[in-house]
Amino acid sequence: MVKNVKQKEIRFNFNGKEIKGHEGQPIAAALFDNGIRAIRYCDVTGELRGIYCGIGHCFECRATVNGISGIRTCLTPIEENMNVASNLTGVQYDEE
Amino acid sequence: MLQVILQVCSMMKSDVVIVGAGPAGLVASIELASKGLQVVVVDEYYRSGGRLLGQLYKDRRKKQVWAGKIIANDLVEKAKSLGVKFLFETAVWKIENKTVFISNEKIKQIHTKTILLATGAIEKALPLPGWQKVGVVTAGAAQTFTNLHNVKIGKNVIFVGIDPLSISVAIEMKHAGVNVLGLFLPAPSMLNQKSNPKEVLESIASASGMATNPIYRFGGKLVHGLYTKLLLKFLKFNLLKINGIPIYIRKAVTEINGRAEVESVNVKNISIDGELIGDGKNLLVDTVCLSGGLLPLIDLSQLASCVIVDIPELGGFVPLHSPYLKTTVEGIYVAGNITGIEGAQVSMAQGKLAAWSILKEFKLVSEKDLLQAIKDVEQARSLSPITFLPNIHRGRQIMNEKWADYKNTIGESFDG
Amino acid sequence: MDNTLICRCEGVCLGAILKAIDECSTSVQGIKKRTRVGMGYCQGRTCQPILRDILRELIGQSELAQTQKSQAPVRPIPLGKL
Amino acid sequence: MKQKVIVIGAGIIGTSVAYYLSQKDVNVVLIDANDIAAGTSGACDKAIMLQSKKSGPNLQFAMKSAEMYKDLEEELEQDLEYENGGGMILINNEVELNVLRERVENQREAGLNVTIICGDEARKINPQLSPKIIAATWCEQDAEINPLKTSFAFAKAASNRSMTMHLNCRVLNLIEDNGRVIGVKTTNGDIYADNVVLCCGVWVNNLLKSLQLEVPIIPRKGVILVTEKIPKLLNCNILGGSYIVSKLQEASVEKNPFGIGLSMGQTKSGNLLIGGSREFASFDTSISSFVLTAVANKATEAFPCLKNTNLIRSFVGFRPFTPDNLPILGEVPTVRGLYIAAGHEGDGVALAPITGHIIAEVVTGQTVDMDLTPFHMNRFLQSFTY
Repeated sequence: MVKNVKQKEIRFNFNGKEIKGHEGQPIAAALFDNGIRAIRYCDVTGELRGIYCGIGHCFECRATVNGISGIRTCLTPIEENMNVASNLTGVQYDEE
Repeated sequence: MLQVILQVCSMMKSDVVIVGAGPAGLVASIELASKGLQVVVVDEYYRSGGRLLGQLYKDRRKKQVWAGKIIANDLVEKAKSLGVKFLFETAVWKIENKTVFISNEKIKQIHTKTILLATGAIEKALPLPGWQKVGVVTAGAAQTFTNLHNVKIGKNVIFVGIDPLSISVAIEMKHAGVNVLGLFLPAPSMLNQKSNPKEVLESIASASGMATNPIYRFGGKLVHGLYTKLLLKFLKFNLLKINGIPIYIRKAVTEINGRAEVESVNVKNISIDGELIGDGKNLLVDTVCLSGGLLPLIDLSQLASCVIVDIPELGGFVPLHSPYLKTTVEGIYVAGNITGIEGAQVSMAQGKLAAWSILKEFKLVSEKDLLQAIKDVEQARSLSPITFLPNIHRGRQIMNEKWADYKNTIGESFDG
Repeated sequence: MDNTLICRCEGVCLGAILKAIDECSTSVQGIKKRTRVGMGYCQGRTCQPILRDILRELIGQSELAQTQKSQAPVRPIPLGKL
Repeated sequence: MKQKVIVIGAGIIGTSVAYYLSQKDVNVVLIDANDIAAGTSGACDKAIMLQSKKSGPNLQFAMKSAEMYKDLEEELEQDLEYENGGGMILINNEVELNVLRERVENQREAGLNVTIICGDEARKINPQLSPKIIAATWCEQDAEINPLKTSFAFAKAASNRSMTMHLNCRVLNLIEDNGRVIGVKTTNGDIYADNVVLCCGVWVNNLLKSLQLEVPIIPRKGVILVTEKIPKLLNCNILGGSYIVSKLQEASVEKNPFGIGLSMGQTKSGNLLIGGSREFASFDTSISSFVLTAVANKATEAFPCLKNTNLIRSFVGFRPFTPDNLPILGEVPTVRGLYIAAGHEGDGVALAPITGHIIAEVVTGQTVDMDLTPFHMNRFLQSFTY
């Protein structure tokens, strides 16, 4: 493995919750590191969705970043105080 | 500044726009810039390298590690030192005549003399019941997150789809400390062509003319004489293991289960002819990596009105192009996986060829130089440590024939 | 099997596609109009090759006519950035 | 023996004609070279807009059609995404206000319930509307429908009665005998019938050619932009006033060669359909970045909140234009047994039910209680210019 030199720690928000990541990481990788794999609910089927293609083709990992919708979290690096919002909050998953 | 940025209409000018900062695009940018052309490279990602970034393996023939990330960095540094301008996090959304329209904070369009499309490939989907669940990713995503981002994408992982890419990624993930439970075939259906154990083994064998990693050593054995006996043995006993990772050539995943995230998969045995047998078992996993193969990403070439041809030997639909990588649209060139699915080394050689082909238009290189660049591509192909498509040589031949036909129908006036 | 999702963006399952083919739709375009397959965010980049395979399997054509036409923008772009 | 009628063209007009014919105990054969709604009807917006029509025969027809749409979902037993939410034309300045005021007067006299409302009233209906909009026209009779679903539903309902369908079947020419059309030669063989109805919009001259006939229907290209799904933004149909004004002012063609205007609607799935352009470019399907940018600018001017909304697709439709902006409906005067229902340009969706209803009556020899003279093909037989 080629290990990255330890990068600067960055704080950003995911659905209102503060999360730590490292400079140069795309949003999706930082979320993975924090144990978050589910990024949004599908607006048609209502199912949870996460990373699928990982390189920007499928748009499954999209979220609203600093107010701009449709941002692919797999392609976009995190920035200090960045606001990442998916439609994950507000929709209740049916806990049986 | 080499480029003139007109702030008023957010427009930029250049000699060449390269779409895609992968191996083909980077090499091309260096060749073009070193001969004094103004080059702009556009990429959606926030750093350059494309699929090189995720590649990490030992090239046994050259007795060295192929670390794509380092190679990419070296290429970028060189390109930047030559004045190549990079626009990252920028998507091309339209090409119209000689104008490239981009999604960029500052610049909306680039007026250029030539365009090189080096957009690479996209992974082919492998739909299985439940493949939309969180925790199902493509093999390419798994590779990128493991090798580039150093992220463990799961604890207990399986792969569906057995091919050179999935085997390589599985090995890389195991090295990264992930528990890889094995590689399986997808359940046979009209949705995939990757469920026949015999055909899958044969295609791995034919894709492995080299010995970069254990699968190719294994494949090499199949190629060199022991073929029938070994093949039958593997097919019969389902005993294949590579670097400790079981390759279940006779087991298929029929369904991915879990309420929202992946919790388990259903696995059934499969006959030599690709029929499901028996009741099957449930296997607890949290992550499934799907490997459906690669397809050239051609949408920009379609939009630019390039003639598209269907050549399965190259991976499917590709823009019709000359041996010099010119498309049917004047001023538009192609290099890398958009021309057919091959490894990074071939893409790099193609990047050089496309660049020289462009340089010839600018009268900066000779015909002889161009012929050498063609030879270099062929050499890279024959030395390539990885072959994705077994009949790639035939595919290239077909392309050349189709190009010749096209030239004949268009007439002598067309300079190919 | 009919419940297998084909178009992840628009939530179109195999069953709906097979039904469209039954209604004598033999083109990517025809199936798209009946089911919304490929009309979503990724513009069919993920599902369209599968659709072509299904058509090839059931109808046996592999003509270029089956490709979905590529139309601008090939990537989503905010209206304000055009 | 039952009357047998061939309908050529399975767009919203052809399927409507086939449906209303099938209600009259007629054997209907619907033929299309491609598929249902594969042409213009599959590449248009969803507005059933009355106030976009000049007062006159088109408006009269459109009003009758709009009444028919109200019960259509129930009648066809299908969800057509019908919404009777009204529609407005946005007014940006005094010039537009004056032009539209006069137009609204004429439309009111013709019986359309349309008024001019102030900007704030318009923003009550569509809260995200730009504060720069000074007024709007408002017509609650305007409605919306999914033209794809409507075409499929017409075809299905007709099939359930007495219709047979030949899709992917190209009509090569019309079979004529003694001044009368008696059938069609197709790629699936010859089909004979008592009557033939041409509902093939911009492609109608391909078939008339074999009879040495021609009508002045030419394709007018229209581009529509599709956005990502967004939460409910539009509560009614939207048209830009500048478009209507430019339509009324002939000289503007040079100023606006692509015919850039604004029309907006939101589909049931949440996507916005934003039109568009009106351009004579034969059958060229390319979409210029100029058109996309100009239309996007119009949309974000009207709704500034759309700046960050993603455009995900665009498509081109070819609207069947006629020089006097009226469709050609009724029998072909020089050939017996042949009828035509084509040339609706952008009104095909709005006029589909009434067109089907009327043509079905004409073809079956019933008396029509509406004056069809303005729509008759005769008007073009002398000479035409476009």
